[in-house]
Amino acid sequence: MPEITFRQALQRALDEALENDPDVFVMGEDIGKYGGAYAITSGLLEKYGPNRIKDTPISEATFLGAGVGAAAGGLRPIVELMSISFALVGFDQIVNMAANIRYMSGGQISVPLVIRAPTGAGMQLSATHSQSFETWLAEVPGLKVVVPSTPYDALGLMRTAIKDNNPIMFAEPAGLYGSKGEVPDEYYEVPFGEASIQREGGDITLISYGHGMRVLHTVADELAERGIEAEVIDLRTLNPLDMDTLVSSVQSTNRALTLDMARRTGGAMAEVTSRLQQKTSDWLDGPIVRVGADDVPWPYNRSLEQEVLPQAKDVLAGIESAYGL
Amino acid sequence: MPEITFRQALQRALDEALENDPDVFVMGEDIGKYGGAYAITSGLLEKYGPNRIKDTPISEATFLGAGVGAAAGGLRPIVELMSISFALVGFDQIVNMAANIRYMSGGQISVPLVIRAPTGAGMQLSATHSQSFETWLAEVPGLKVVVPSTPYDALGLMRTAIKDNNPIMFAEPAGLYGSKGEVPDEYYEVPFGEASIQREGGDITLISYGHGMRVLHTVADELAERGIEAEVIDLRTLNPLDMDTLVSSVQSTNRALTLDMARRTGGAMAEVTSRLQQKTSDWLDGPIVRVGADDVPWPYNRSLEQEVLPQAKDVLAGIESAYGL
Amino acid sequence: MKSRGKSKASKASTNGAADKQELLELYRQMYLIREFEEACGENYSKGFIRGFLHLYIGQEAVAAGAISALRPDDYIVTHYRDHGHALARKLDTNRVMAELFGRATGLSKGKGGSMHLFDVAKRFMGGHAIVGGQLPLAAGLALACQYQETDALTLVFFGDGAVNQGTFHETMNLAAVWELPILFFLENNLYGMGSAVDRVRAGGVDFYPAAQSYGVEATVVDGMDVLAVREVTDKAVEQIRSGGGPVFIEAKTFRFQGHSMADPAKYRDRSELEYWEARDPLKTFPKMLTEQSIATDEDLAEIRKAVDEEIIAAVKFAEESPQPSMDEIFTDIYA
Amino acid sequence: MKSRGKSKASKASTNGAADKQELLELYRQMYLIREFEEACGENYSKGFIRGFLHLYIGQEAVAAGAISALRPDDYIVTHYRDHGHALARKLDTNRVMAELFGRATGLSKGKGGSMHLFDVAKRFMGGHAIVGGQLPLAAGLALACQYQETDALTLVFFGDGAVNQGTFHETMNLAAVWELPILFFLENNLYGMGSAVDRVRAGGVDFYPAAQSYGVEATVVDGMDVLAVREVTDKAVEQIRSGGGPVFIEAKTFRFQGHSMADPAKYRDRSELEYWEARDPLKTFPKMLTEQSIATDEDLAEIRKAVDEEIIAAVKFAEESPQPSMDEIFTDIYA
Ligand SMILES: Cc1ncc(C[n+]2csc(CCOP(=O)(O)OP(=O)(O)O)c2C)c(N)n1
Ligand SMILES: Cc1ncc(C[n+]2csc(CCOP(=O)(O)OP(=O)(O)O)c2C)c(N)n1
Ligand SMILES: [Mg+2]
Ligand SMILES: [Mg+2]
Repeated sequence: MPEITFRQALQRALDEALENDPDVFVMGEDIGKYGGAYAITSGLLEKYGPNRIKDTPISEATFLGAGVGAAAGGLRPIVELMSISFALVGFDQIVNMAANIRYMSGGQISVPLVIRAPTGAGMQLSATHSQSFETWLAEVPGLKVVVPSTPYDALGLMRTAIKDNNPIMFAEPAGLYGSKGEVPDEYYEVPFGEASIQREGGDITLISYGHGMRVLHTVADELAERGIEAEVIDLRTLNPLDMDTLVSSVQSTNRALTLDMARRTGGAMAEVTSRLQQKTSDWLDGPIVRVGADDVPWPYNRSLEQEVLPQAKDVLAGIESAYGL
Repeated sequence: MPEITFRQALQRALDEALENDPDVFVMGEDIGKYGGAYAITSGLLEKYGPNRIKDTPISEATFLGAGVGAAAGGLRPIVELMSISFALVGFDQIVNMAANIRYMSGGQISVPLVIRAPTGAGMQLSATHSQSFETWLAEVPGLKVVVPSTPYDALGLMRTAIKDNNPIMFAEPAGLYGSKGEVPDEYYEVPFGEASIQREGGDITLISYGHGMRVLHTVADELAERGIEAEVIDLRTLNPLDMDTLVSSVQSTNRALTLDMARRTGGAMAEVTSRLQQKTSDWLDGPIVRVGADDVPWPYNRSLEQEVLPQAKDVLAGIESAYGL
Repeated sequence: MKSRGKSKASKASTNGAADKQELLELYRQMYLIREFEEACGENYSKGFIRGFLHLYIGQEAVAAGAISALRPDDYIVTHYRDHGHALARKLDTNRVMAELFGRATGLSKGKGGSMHLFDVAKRFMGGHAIVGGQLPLAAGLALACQYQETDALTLVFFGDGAVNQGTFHETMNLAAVWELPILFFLENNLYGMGSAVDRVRAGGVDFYPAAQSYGVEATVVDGMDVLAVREVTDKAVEQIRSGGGPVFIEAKTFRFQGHSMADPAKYRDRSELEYWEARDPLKTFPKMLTEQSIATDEDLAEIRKAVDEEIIAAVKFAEESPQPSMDEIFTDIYA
Repeated sequence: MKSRGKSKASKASTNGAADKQELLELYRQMYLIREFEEACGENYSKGFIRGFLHLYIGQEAVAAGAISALRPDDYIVTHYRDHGHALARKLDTNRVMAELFGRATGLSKGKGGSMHLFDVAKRFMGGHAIVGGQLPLAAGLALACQYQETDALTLVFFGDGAVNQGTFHETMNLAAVWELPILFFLENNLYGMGSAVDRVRAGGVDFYPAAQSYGVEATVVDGMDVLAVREVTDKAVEQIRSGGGPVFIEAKTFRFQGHSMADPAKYRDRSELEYWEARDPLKTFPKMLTEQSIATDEDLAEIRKAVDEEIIAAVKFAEESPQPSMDEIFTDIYA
């Protein structure tokens, strides 16, 4: 299979959608003439013109809300946020408007809206620019939250997202844009609500999403050298959440660890862990281990930031202390 | 001891602070001439004048940020939000500005700011006006989050909040404003980070905060009739979180239930439960039970809203299914 | 009437019959709104209606005048004080009342309540309770009209208090830059809850000059004069349909009662209220109709009788309607 | 110089010596900023500076002219393009560079980086990276000045792109209603990242007329002319201190390089850049100084030599400074 980057996978998904559906358009800051802060939309303005590739003012609250309105009006907007950190200035439009309008109207309105944004820390952008607000949005009924970890999933999940008739937060781990992976030329989609078992093993279940998967694979390799077979699971969508895959894995491994690359407290794994213990307490050999970023604002200094980010060593230490492996 | 209402307790705390510290002032929408949407500030304008009781435009983002600036400039602002639901339009100023500015400045700035807001559902205000965003803010390092459940705690915690040199989200369960409780005339404070054991018992630990406590006491009474003694614990502050009190209680009861009056998914108890299972898995007779509001937007209809809210019966059913009690 | 220029009402005056019907319809709508709101007040006291309830009494001429100038394919977006706009758009009176009662027959099956009225078939897109939150939504609907190359437009209502939200500024700018087919309709009733406009806003009590700073054509109108409102709206609509981009209209009006049922409105003095009550469109407009012998007292009495019955029927319908089933809790979250 | 009216610089021209020192100091500051930024660019390429880096090259006359008009007890708030403002406020060059290098000796111990420069002792309150996010903070600092009954003020810098954030609108309004002692200083460099002002903003490339719609006195100045900037700022400061409430200044300027190190600035054409480079204050100002024989080439060479050494020393200081200890991760979160 041909290898492409995570970025190229997203570009392909957008290009396809614009090509095949005239109701699809893209708007955001500097996505057109500038080509996009992370170049996901580069070339689209030239190909589809300013009517479908719309540069917006720096007014997140308003172009997010306008995305909801355009969707309610029959279009299929794809809105780019330059960073998920900037979602906060428009949070009301996502949480109170996009997520609630269908319910408040008794089902009269549907909002086929995709909000795309790079997420996560690790690039020394410090406290205000390294946030991972997909963890909060995953808790909002009415929204769906997607976080791919491979080019294959990025393309397949984005195809599903653009076809979906609900407001979707599509969070893209910024550190992965340049990463490569195999992607078939044949059309495929990746459904929501199905975690992917990226590696099978019977000794311990390792759970994360987004750029946490790289850490887990490093850990799994290390464990394998010691003869311990880890099952590595990528949630892929934080909402809907595929608890079944997690539960059945843990029931066979009797050990579990969850990893958040975002801050540990209130990370997506707080919910996953607490649900998992309710469903697997009779099978577990010990407590479910939680590893996540330290509960501090993101520092600029590289060594400090790397130390705040969870490392393979932290995961291994957690496994050691809980299960003596 | 004299009985006063939750509202009067808050009024007393504000009045005291304005009386004793000239750097303290209050600002918010319609807190002055109108007297406050929930009348917490009524009478203050007459007593302290427009310089210290400031009516603001409907510009939450800006008067929240102005609160941070005024605090950084040496004052001790108390900012009222008419509802915590409206925090979203100013969320960036709370999460990215108030919480991060000390860290980003390497400790040069402190922000003695109290943000007060009614929180919670149950008054048929429907989807956009029944939110409980204290659960999100409790996950933000740099902020402290307080939620009293009695007039005694409301007064004692507000005194502590106003003296604290950090940005504080002081969430007031709107349904409790009219509730009464004993409050001594003598001065006292209630420290942050100390959960309160409102009722002692050896059979099961019941944990919640805010208006969840009423439900837990109803449950405890019912259990008592069956000879089961429940220990009822109020977190009082969601950040700092007093895990020690919870852990030692569960180590003696071997059973635990957590209750969120906010939506179950991502509620404050997701974190509490997942930490608790890590520290008490060897003591627990079964999984920690989680009860919370259904994961839906808040409906207007009274019966629907009441059904979404956790009831004593839901808590009892949870205990029954997990521990057969 | 000639002086009223291009308004349909006056065009129609070349054709007495049509004109009369239209004028009587405006009266019917205003009277319907007034009586509907009175009924809401009663049923709030009775406990049938709960939560926050914001009455439109005093502002009837704005909704009736503005909305009568629209086409069925135009979108309407408004805030929580939305009953008047809903009724002027001819949303079913029974279903509006049933929604306020929280019944299964309500427009939103009782899930939205007073602040969240929707009827997509009539392109009535809510009813929004976060101040200023409806403005970006309206811009998006206008963008849809433009993108689909129709000449439909979006009319968005908001209050003087909403102007102080950042979304007002951002939406005015975006609409102007993109030349969106949107009509910004400010109902300046001089108070945002207990805050008199001049206590919370820079630049005085007039808003339309500020709107002009976005390069948007802005005008002011007497919101107590239904025909004047209709006339400026006709003009604006014409201009927007012909591709002229956004227009801003400020209507000076007044709410005769408190902000919501919880508000005794102590912050206003009697004389101010009296000034506006003297301009009550439900007094002045019928007076004009009879004085200019466009209609007889009988015509008007007939209208009132029909409306009174309509409202009694609506309350009865709401009261007798079933509560939504508990399953409704989990529906309408995802499409 | 007389024509420059009330500016200190010209007042001083009655006193050659003082005047000369002040003018040379303005030159020194602008040259320091320019060379500092060049050094940042190099050290970014070398990997010593990471994250987002936004250079101030081209806009030096704004920071130097505006900030030289302030008192030590005035507050300054700015955005992420903050090196120029920090150096004009005389923050320690070594500690600024060390912060960019992320070292323990940096102003924020290496936790804030380029976008978050703070020095509270000098009332330099950041360095903020959320566009428009610094405006409410500045209003709050101005409120503190007012509440404490001092005649200190707050100067807040922001860009043309930030005007499109709702916080701009809300803060202008609040400052005007409360008559806060705040100077809004817009650095209109004609682009917000890749977006030319006229592509994203209604009402053309001039912003000061819009500011006037808030009842705020607003003026425009040539941001490439340090003395003109100084003069309008002096006027504004005088007015604010005397209780006149907020003032808005728009400086027309240009950044000679990309938005950040990641930006090749393909969206601008050469001719536009050349137009502005011809107005480079680091060419025009020294030329004026020598032509008007206020200073000799030697004077200027001496200044450049000292600055060059200062910057070499700063880079050396930063490079040799220790990394913050890992314990610093957990400090400075709570007071
Ligand atoms: C963001 C936000 N802040 C505050 C409120 C509370 N609130 C509801 S209506 C209102 C006053 C709005 O006044 P105006 O816009 O003039 O409309 P009017 O009620 O006069 O029709 C306020 C403060 C809210 N709903 N949303
Ligand atoms: C809320 C928010 N949206 C977007 C960004 C990304 N961003 C950083 S700077 C910038 C352009 C700002 O331009 P301007 O205000 O003109 O300042 P300049 O860079 O020209 O000095 C953008 C879009 C951000 N930091 N914050
Ligand atoms: Mg009003
Ligand atoms: Mg700019």
